[in-house]
Amino acid sequence: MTLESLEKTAAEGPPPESPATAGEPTLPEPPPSAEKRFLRYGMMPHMLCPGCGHGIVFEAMLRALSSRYEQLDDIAFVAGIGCSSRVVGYVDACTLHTTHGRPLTFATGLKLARPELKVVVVTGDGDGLSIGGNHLIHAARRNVDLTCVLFNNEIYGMTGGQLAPTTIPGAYTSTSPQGNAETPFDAARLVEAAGATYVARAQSYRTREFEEVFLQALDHRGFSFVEVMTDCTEYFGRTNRLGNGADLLFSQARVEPAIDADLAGRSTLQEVPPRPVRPVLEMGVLHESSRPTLDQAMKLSGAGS
Amino acid sequence: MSQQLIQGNEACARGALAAGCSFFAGYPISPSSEIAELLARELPPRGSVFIQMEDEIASMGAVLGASLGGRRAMTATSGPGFTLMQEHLGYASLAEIPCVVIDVMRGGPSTGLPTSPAQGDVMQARWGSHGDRATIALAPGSVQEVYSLTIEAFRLAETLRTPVAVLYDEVIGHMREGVELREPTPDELGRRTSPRTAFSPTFLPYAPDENGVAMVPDFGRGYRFHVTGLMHDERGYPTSDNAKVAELLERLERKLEPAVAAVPPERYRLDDASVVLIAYGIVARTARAAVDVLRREGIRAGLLRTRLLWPLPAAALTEVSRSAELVVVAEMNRGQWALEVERLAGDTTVLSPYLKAGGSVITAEELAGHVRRLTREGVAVS
Amino acid sequence: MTTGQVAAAAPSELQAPLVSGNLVVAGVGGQGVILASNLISQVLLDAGYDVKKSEVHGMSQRGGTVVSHVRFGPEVHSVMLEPGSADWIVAFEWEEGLRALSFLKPGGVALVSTEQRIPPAAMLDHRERALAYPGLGDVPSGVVAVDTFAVAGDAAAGAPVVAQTVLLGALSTLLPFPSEAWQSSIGAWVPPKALSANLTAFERGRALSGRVAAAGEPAAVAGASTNGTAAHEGRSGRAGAGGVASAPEGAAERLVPAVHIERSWCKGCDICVAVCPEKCLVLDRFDVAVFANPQRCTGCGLCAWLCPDLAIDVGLVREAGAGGRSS
Amino acid sequence: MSWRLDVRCAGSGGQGLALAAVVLAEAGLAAGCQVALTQEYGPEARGGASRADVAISDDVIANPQCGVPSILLALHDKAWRKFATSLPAVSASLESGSTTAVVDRDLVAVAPGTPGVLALPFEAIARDELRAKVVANMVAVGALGRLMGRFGSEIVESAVAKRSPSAFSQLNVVAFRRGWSMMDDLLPAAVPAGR
Repeated sequence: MTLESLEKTAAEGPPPESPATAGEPTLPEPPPSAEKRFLRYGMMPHMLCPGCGHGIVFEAMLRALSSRYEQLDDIAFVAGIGCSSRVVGYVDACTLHTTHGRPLTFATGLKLARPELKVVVVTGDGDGLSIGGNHLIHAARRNVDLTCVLFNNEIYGMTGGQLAPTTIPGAYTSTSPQGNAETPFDAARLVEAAGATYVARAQSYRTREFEEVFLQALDHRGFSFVEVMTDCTEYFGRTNRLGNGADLLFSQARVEPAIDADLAGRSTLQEVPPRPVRPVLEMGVLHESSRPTLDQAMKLSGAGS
Repeated sequence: MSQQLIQGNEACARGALAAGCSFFAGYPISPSSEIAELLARELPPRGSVFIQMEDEIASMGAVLGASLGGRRAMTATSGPGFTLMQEHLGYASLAEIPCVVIDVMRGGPSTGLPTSPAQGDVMQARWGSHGDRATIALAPGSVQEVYSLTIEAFRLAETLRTPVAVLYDEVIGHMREGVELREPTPDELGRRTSPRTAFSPTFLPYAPDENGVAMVPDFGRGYRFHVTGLMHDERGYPTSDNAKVAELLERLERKLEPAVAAVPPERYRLDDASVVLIAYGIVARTARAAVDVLRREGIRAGLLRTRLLWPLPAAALTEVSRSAELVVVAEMNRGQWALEVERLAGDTTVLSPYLKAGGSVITAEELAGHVRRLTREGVAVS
Repeated sequence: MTTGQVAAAAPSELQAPLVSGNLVVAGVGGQGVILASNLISQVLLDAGYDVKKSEVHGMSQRGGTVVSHVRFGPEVHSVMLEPGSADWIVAFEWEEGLRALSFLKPGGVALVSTEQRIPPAAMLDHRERALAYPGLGDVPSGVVAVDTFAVAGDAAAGAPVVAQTVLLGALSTLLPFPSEAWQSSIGAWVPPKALSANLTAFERGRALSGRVAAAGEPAAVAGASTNGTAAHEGRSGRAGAGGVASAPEGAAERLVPAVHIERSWCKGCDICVAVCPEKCLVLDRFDVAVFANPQRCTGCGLCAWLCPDLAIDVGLVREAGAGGRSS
Repeated sequence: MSWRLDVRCAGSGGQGLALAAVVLAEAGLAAGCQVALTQEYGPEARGGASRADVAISDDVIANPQCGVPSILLALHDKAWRKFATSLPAVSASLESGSTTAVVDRDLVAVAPGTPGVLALPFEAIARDELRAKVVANMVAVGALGRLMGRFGSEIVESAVAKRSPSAFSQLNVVAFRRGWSMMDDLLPAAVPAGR
């Protein structure tokens, strides 16, 4: 097939705008924000979906860290598997992207091996509460001196939007097409009951409050746990027809129904409310106490081996 | 140096301490628990770490975390726990994190025979983790060898940055023998491969040295880098570049080759042997006795005793199996290593494995009887 | 005057009959500002006043500024209030309340919820960055800071928006109308399902009368610590001065806020476009965010905070072409 | 002599590229061909650029993956860059004329007269003529169906109808016809319209 005639026709269209000049900002550009110095530029842009709440929380984490640290040489970030866990790969620090559900086991070993290292574990609701639920409660019980941030988006994003142990009743996922019949975990209360000595909850919508509790968690001696509610746009939002990233973000504040009203009629479950509403979760610091950390109890020094 | 009468599992723990092990995480399971119990007493007074984790998955995770933190780290378990550790063993192979796993084998599958000997984990050690995972597995045949091969396991793990499994059965684990607890020399301890340059933004943690071993630093030593169980490039960043992935897998396999020379097989009366017994672990002891029995009867038998299961000592196996008229692989399973020998042996050799998976050790008489019967049938010329 | 005694008897305690008044209700989208101003207007209409009410929506329907002006008297002509002319301000959001303070006349009372919602952008004067952001610790005089969530307690358990009704209860103690008039207006405007929760919140708000009456005094303390039920420390973040770096030495430097968008990182999710209070950003046809209206940017930093792709930087830059702005 | 046609449909999530590929595969199946459809999965597929590849052949399809497509549809700039300009093999193939790229005129940044590239106003037609931006994919399917030159319009059209959600069935068919006729006008008369 010859294309000459086609090209001619195609060329008659309006000249395409070069993306580089679109919008034409006339102002000089501001410098990158301080927290960007912690990014591995070689790995950016990150792999999260458009509008993903994890990205917002991730940057908030970096922003909080940038208020404390010049470089992240003495912090190790340990993560499991899932959308949330992938974010550690973008941090210019010692980062360990482990297996599904097990980041706290690696982190426990690492912390005991080098007590002088600060260890931050990033996990998700599936990673931390489902496959890794056992490790979560045991790490809390042991009061391992680390900070665990659990990104709770109520769904399995990486694998395609399946039911999570945090999905609220009635919500639609790819493996709960009739609406979720199960009761979700309250992660923060679970971890508190297991013995965590600092427990807080925050939202991707209120990044400043997240930064505040994250910094408190970093300062805390012992197992500190921050659950942060974030939004899965591609799966949770789409499957329950809740709109785009901005819609989801604002809906966090408004405590809106967790599924589109029109979809609710589709439910075949009798026991769940027809229009499930996200529970009003208590935010902020939920629990704080003090007892010896695991490395203290083991009398390990920070000298390393 | 004087000999001490100690149990196989104790010899293992002593070997680990001699090898500089400073981190143990484990979960109780028969017949390996004595290793954990002894290290729970011995490690903390040395400023080292012992922790009993919530399960074997967690134990292996903690071992890897500690290893990345710079410790010589190990765990000990038995078949069911070894199964749970497989995912993390795969992780350790790909991420090149040194660690030692002791598997005191018991009868399986499933809970099986918790306190009976078996050699059923040979293939699990090789293929238990998904994907093409290269690995090292050692098989001591005596309490003394448990001690020395545990030290060797640490040396191989650290210098080649790989998980090393030490497989022995319940009988060796619980048996007491006289052991000489010789302190290893610095060479026998080995040194962990680590970077030769200071950290810079262009630092490549997964760039291999001349031996194909990645020069990964420990965490918290001024190097900032990424470790992942995803296929990665030399920066440690995830990649799905087909060529890079293939190269990585090839390197991970190739870098383990030195293990073959490091742990050579033991040859017993092989020079003129027409009947070759091949055995490892506890069975190699009875096989050696069987050779003597057969020799007394005029049958020219010999034994190749291997202490390395993986990577396969292929050259030695090929050589002895092709030169013999009858090859008998004796093992306490349904024929796991025998399959490997079958692949290597030539067409002219008769292969007749002697297999026993009932929970007791193959005796010398059983083995000699097997050979005797075959020679009577004219399979091998005595 | 002792606290907490005024509730039902409020009207009789007022010195003079109320002839006219001006009121500002402020908040952000979704907080029920319009409903509240309707509800107040209803009370005033029922009392026989001429009432004029205006609504000023911010740039964004979702989460943007919403302000309503209510004027009442024997006869009201102008709808909009002039700065310094409001007798009362009711604000459902902390920053919005402080922003509306310019309307308050000396001696007026502002009932401001300590709830903090984006956009804090409101606190920045365009370009000049004249206002530093006052935290909860700096309560200006005339302001009664109310932790509405804490005061409302379980009344707001089903729907946080109910908490704001606390402020109406507090307001009612400043106005010479019986509690029943307010209750009936609430009944008329609030959905039946939410009625009892709103009435409870209203009553709890009335119990704040003591603090409300003392508002003119210095340091009318934030929170409801006097009744022992509220403490806002845990809940409210201390919002900083946006994503902008430290303030310039002086306005003469002519530093202006600007936004950089890393095109190759932007995935076009639309969040920055939706949250920008001043609508400075748009998506181009390649679904990439563009800083289209730099002249409106206040440098609030919201877009950067909420960008999931880390693609946005906000900062101050020296304005292109010196002399372009009068000093 | 057996033939094989590889079509890559690339775009941004939500543009309906997977459906476009399914329709083309369905048409191939209806015409008695062998078809294989492969799609990008995983998180990388959600980051703004996705693709679905259809292989259609009159013989058994040995390798379902297409390295370099014969026809490349791109409805989004990011997808265009990811699946065309950043792949040397595809770029070379466009240069040599063995790949034809059909891109949206407004959504993909490509210089006029770029060899092997047809820039057509799919979205503009869907938005301005058909009053539904979402059917741009079906306008493109029409154009592609005609460009492929393997199947008659009725076969592809019934695949469109079969695979469309019922609410969109009619509109999609209209969009499809619009795309087909647009390409019909562009193509040299010598190229037969299907067989």
